Amino acid sequence: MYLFKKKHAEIPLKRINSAVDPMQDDEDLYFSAKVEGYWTTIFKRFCRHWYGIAGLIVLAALIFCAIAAPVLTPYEYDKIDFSAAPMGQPQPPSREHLFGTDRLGRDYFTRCLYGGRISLLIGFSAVAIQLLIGIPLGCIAGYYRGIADQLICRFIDFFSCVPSTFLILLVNALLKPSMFNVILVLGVFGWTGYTRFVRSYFLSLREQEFVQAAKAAGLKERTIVFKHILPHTLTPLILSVSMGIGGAILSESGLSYLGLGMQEPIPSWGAMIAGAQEYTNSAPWLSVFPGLMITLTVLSLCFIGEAFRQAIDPRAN
Amino acid sequence: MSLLEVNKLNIGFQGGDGLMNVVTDLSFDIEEGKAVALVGESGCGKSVTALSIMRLLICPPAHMEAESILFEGKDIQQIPERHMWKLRGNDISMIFQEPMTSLNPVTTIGKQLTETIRQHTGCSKKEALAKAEDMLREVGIPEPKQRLREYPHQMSGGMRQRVMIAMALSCDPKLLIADEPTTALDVTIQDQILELIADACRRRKMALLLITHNMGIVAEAADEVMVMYAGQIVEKASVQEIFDTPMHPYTNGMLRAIPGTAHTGEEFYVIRGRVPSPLFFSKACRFAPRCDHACERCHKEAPQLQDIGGGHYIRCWNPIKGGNANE
Amino acid sequence: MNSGLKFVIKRLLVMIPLLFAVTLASYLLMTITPGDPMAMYVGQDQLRQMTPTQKEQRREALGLNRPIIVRYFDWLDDILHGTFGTSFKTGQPIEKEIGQRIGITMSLNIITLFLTYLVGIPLGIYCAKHKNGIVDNAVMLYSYVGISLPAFWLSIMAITLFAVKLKWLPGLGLSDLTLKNPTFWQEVWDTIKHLIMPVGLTVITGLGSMARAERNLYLDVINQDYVRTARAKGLPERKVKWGHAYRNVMLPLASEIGGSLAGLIGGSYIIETIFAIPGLGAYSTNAILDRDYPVIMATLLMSSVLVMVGYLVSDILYCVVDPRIRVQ
Amino acid sequence: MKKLLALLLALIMVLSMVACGAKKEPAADDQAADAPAADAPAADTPAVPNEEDVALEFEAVAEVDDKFGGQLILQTWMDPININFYADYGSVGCSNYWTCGPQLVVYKGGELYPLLLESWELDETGLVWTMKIRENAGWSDGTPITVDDIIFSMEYFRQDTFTDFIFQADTMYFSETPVYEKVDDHTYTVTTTVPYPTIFDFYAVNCFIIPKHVFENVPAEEFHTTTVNSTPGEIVCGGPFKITEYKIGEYIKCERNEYFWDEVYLDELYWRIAPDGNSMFTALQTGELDFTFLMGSKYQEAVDAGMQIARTNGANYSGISMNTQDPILSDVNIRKAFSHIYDQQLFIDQAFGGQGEINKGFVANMRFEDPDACVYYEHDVEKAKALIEESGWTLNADGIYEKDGQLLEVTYIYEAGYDDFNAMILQSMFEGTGVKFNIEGQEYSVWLDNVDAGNYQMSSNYSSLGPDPANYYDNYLNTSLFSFYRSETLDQAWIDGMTGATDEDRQAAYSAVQHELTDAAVWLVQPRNWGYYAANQTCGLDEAQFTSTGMFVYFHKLYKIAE
Repeated sequence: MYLFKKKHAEIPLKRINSAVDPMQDDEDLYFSAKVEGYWTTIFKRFCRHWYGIAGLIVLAALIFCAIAAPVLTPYEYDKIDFSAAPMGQPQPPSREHLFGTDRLGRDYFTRCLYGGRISLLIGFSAVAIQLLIGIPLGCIAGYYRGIADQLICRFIDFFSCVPSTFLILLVNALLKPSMFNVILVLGVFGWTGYTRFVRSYFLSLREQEFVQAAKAAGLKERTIVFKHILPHTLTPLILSVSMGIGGAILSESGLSYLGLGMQEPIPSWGAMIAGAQEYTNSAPWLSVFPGLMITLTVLSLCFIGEAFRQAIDPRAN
Repeated sequence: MSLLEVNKLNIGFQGGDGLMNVVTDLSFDIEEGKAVALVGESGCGKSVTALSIMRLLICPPAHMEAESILFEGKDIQQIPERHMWKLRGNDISMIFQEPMTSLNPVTTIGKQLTETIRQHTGCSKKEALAKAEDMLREVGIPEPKQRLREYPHQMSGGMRQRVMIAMALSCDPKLLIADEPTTALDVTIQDQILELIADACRRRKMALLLITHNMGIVAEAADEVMVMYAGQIVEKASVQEIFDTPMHPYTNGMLRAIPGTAHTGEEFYVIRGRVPSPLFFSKACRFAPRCDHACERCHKEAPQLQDIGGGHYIRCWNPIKGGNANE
Repeated sequence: MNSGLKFVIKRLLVMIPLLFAVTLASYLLMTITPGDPMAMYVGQDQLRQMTPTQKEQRREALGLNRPIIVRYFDWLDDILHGTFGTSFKTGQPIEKEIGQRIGITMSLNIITLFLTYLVGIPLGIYCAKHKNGIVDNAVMLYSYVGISLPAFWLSIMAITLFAVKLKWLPGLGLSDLTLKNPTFWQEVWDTIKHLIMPVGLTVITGLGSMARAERNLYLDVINQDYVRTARAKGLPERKVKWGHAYRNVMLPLASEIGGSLAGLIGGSYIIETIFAIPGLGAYSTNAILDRDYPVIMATLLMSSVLVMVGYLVSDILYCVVDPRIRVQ
Repeated sequence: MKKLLALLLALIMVLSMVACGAKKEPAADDQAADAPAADAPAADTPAVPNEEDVALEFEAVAEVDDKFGGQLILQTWMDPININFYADYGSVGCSNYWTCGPQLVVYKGGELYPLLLESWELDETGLVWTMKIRENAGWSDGTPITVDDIIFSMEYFRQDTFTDFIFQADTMYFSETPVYEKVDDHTYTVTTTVPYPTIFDFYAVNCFIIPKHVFENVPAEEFHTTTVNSTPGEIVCGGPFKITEYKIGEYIKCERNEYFWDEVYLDELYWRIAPDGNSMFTALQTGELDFTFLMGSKYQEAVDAGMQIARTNGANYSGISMNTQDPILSDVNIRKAFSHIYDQQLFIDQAFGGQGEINKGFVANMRFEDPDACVYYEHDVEKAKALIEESGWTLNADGIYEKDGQLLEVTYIYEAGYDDFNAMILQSMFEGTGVKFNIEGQEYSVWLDNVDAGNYQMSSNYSSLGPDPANYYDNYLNTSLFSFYRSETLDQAWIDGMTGATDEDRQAAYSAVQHELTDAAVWLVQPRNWGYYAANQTCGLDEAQFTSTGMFVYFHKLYKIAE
């Protein structure tokens, strides 16, 4: 993979065999090779997969809705309006309330949007923390052998031999349930996967010639690690990052479902589903909409990840 | 009547944008007990040809059709897949290039050897083990009994190639196809393996189709040479003639490119350009764009393989007459 | 095989400090957090009526006043004597309670795992054979749909649809009480009917990714050189497949089985709570919600041990299947 | 061949599930019972049930000739703490005791129903009760129930190792320890130096009669954890049913107790363990349950599904206590103003879906409820504002009352995850009234510590109170239920209430108590939520009726209506 600075430069290959006098060849057919930037080829292959694009569009739409929530709906997410829910009965979807109302008369469409905000925020920030912890540790473990590697491996064993779902539940039950705690817990318990991934990649790349060459050229170790080896590991990492975000969103909604995640009146999809369980017969839409939103978000993330993976090494498929 | 006769073999691959024709109208034949070398740059379709004879190509991507492939007079294309196993390993057997991955890493050498023997001869386990031990001794592996219980990863590359050869010869095939047997090995081992193959063929009067890109090996082991370029045979002759009077510019260029002590101080000769991808094969002579002797006709009309005397076949409008390799 | 034995013993030895670290960390975590388990244990109304002195006596009985470290070593001492201590909430010995529930959870998860493999592997191989066909793409998309469906939402929808509206399947528990002295087979059918939804849901969500993993695995193996050599040796297709190809496909499956051993305990807690199946998952989740410390520690210890044993088993399986690893 | 092996393996797996799961003895019964609840079309707008059409009890079903036989499946929330229900102080243990334990007497609203105790009378001095128990009552293992059992139980539970509330025996109900003497096998007397009117309250709620021949030599310390009398088949029961099987997390099976003093219709009674309200209602609809508690939101669905529905006034009583030690809330005007702001009707509509009634006092409608004595604060924001301004608070720029620099700001704490919706409804009531009202959800045990320690301004408070207000006294003395409000007149009124010789004296004392507490606006009095019970058509409940705690008076009167 060439990482030429000049994109789309047309570099005739003639110059390579300069030993022989340049031949006068009118048919340039065999030798012209447009050299595209690495990422543009990836993106071109990415667009060939319809589900990749579909995922991108859906995710973009969800993020837009989450951010532009105040503009999209006139209601606030915690505005109680008893007229909209006479006798505590949630109302079906109608013109003013797109997704209907919940038992306190709050507009359900607004709550779904703001719930999206919470879930996406938790998903992205939890994975960000995981990456922040995981990747540096992976680099250190992978590159500098010796005690650092051993220490980190034992640390990974410690975390991986603990049942993470169990511990996430435990810590959340003990801490005061709030968004920050959920992010912290999901972040702290998920990073071992990335460390293991980066470390194994580093181990295989360390022996490669280009690293020896860089070392021979006298580059400082830090530049070798971050400028040469790391870019190689990032691209295959994208898939597990997108799946990780999906996973974080799912576990957040699972926690809220058990009442350990977000507390009222902050809307979260998991809590809305838990609340809606009571009305499955009389008001089924209360549980359908948030469930759909969770599935759509996680699905689009998975599709993007998969399409990207296939774009990186088409041979794999 | 030749042992193996291949007429108008065409092999194509289902690429992203249509069928890429890798081998076009290839025909050749191999006499009994003769050693024929198939030479060419990598990517000219030689190992694909070997695989298609044994019908080992996986058909969805690959696409193979031939007028006829006669083995001892019978067209093996008609044999249904269910019965192909009778032919493979028994009449025709094959050695591959990469010894490191050609043996199953999780089963013992013994099992992989006896598997073949019992499949074809149907003898008991004990007999098969004894036969396997003899074969290993024949290919020169020390203490064969112990080796039978070992796993492939406990052996060196050369040793594994010997096991492959033992496996191939275990059922006394009539034709042995060796697909670049020595490329993956280092030089010292190469000679031993080549010698081993040559002896085996001579002793067992077994025909050999040796596929390689290294002219040195051809000189040692082969009786007849076929030079392939871009899916076609461009020159076919006995070993002696090929080395003495390479008529086709491509063969000529190849032989000149061999660095020898005779040319000290001179610049290496390199055939310019690269092998074109099958999509861009020109209608006319495929070597024309890279040929120094290309005349006007070469770019217009496709030459055919003709015999210009003494069994020397050429596919060229403007062959180099009497040209000596190191002229 | 002594090298193998040494390897196993070394791994077991490494387990001890890890287990010690895990339990210590969790115990500290639990005790330093706010709120006091007394409330959970005695229950809302009784605690309201208890006079402060009675509360103190109860706290003393539960041993909540002693310093944390002492309590931890007491607990450790119990473990070494093979008892998990008694649960705050029910006062019953924990190992008895776990014993009653572990059977159900293990069977539930084993059946789910078994069905996932039973359906996943052939589906994966079929997809590998007909690469990029309709089925292959469908399975690929389905595997992601399976992952992204939240389990609790799916179960609520399924119960509403099948149990309440269509009345095809019972929506609760493991046995139908209205059966009048059922024969053995009726009982089996009744249990199966009760299991269809919980097991079905987990299998459906897990199936896609299983088939997908299997497909990629199969594609890798089938294109290997030694499979071509086997075919070149003249072995018929059946022998090539079962003798060589599937043997190497088993390799990663072995490690996966080890990994999923841990899921046998905690895996299905959401399914169990919704379908009111008295399994270990629901038991440990309620223990967490009720702050029943001894039960939390017991289930945590058990799942940690299982996770470690799981990894050890998968390594051993890997050695058994793949001789290359055995030598290290 | 491989496929066959795989299928076989799958079958073995399922069989192993069944084997370790179900161990069922064949029940001797012929009627095949399946109970499809008819699926009536859902009505569009939820009809508000008025007083008449929801019966307080289940109406009598058309004349059923043979009430004997069959089985019913009732619902319980969770596994019993101990299958030996005598030693189980949890809620499930109590329901097991009411079905299988020898109950002396039971309260329904204010009325006493004799069970094991056949008759009783008080001598002219009012200090000696002579009680007579039924002759034909026996334990499930055949030994007759005699006065020895009763006296043994009384002494047994008086030992000081029983610190739990449930087992406090009569010492908790009465300052003095009554003397029990046996007259003959079936009569005994209870003598006290001071009139003991609350004896029946003790008999109805906290009195556990244990079989003497079983627990004779079980020391008090091991009573809770003893394995005596714990195997389901052999548990000695004195009630209409006996426990014959218990499957963890699934059900408790009880069968008819032949030695019961009355004829028991049902052959079998199942307690199905259904952890949450939703799965319970689903089970009712699919016919896996016959009778269950109905959540408010499911009321309309039950009506549409054509189920038998009955209302119970429930023993639980909830109010919002205002901490009188808090600087702002120590001023009674503020508390009265808040009571005016609190809109009971709105709470009934939004929180209880219209199923509830406005409440004046703090005593649930038991024997001594006296609504006229209570001071009722109707919903009137203007009056509230007048009261606030009367105490010197003035509206500041952004519409909140302020007094010498301090805002009229109050924080209401509640149990997170349980009371969220009610708290938000409460908060919406205070909008626009000039009071800054914050709500804060706290984790259960943290909330409980705050409430008991008194560091809160306003807090939700609920407690289950027995039929006789005597047992409120304990709450009044040492917990925050009454907002740390104490006064001498109140203390004296309580004592008179408890020791009054005749009901009239006790009624007068309790009326005074109710008047003073409501006058001091100790609580924001919350409306009373009607509890509902729903039953399938196959459930014969008319003779059974039920007590205020939602259990049946006569378990043995339940019967099965065969299809």
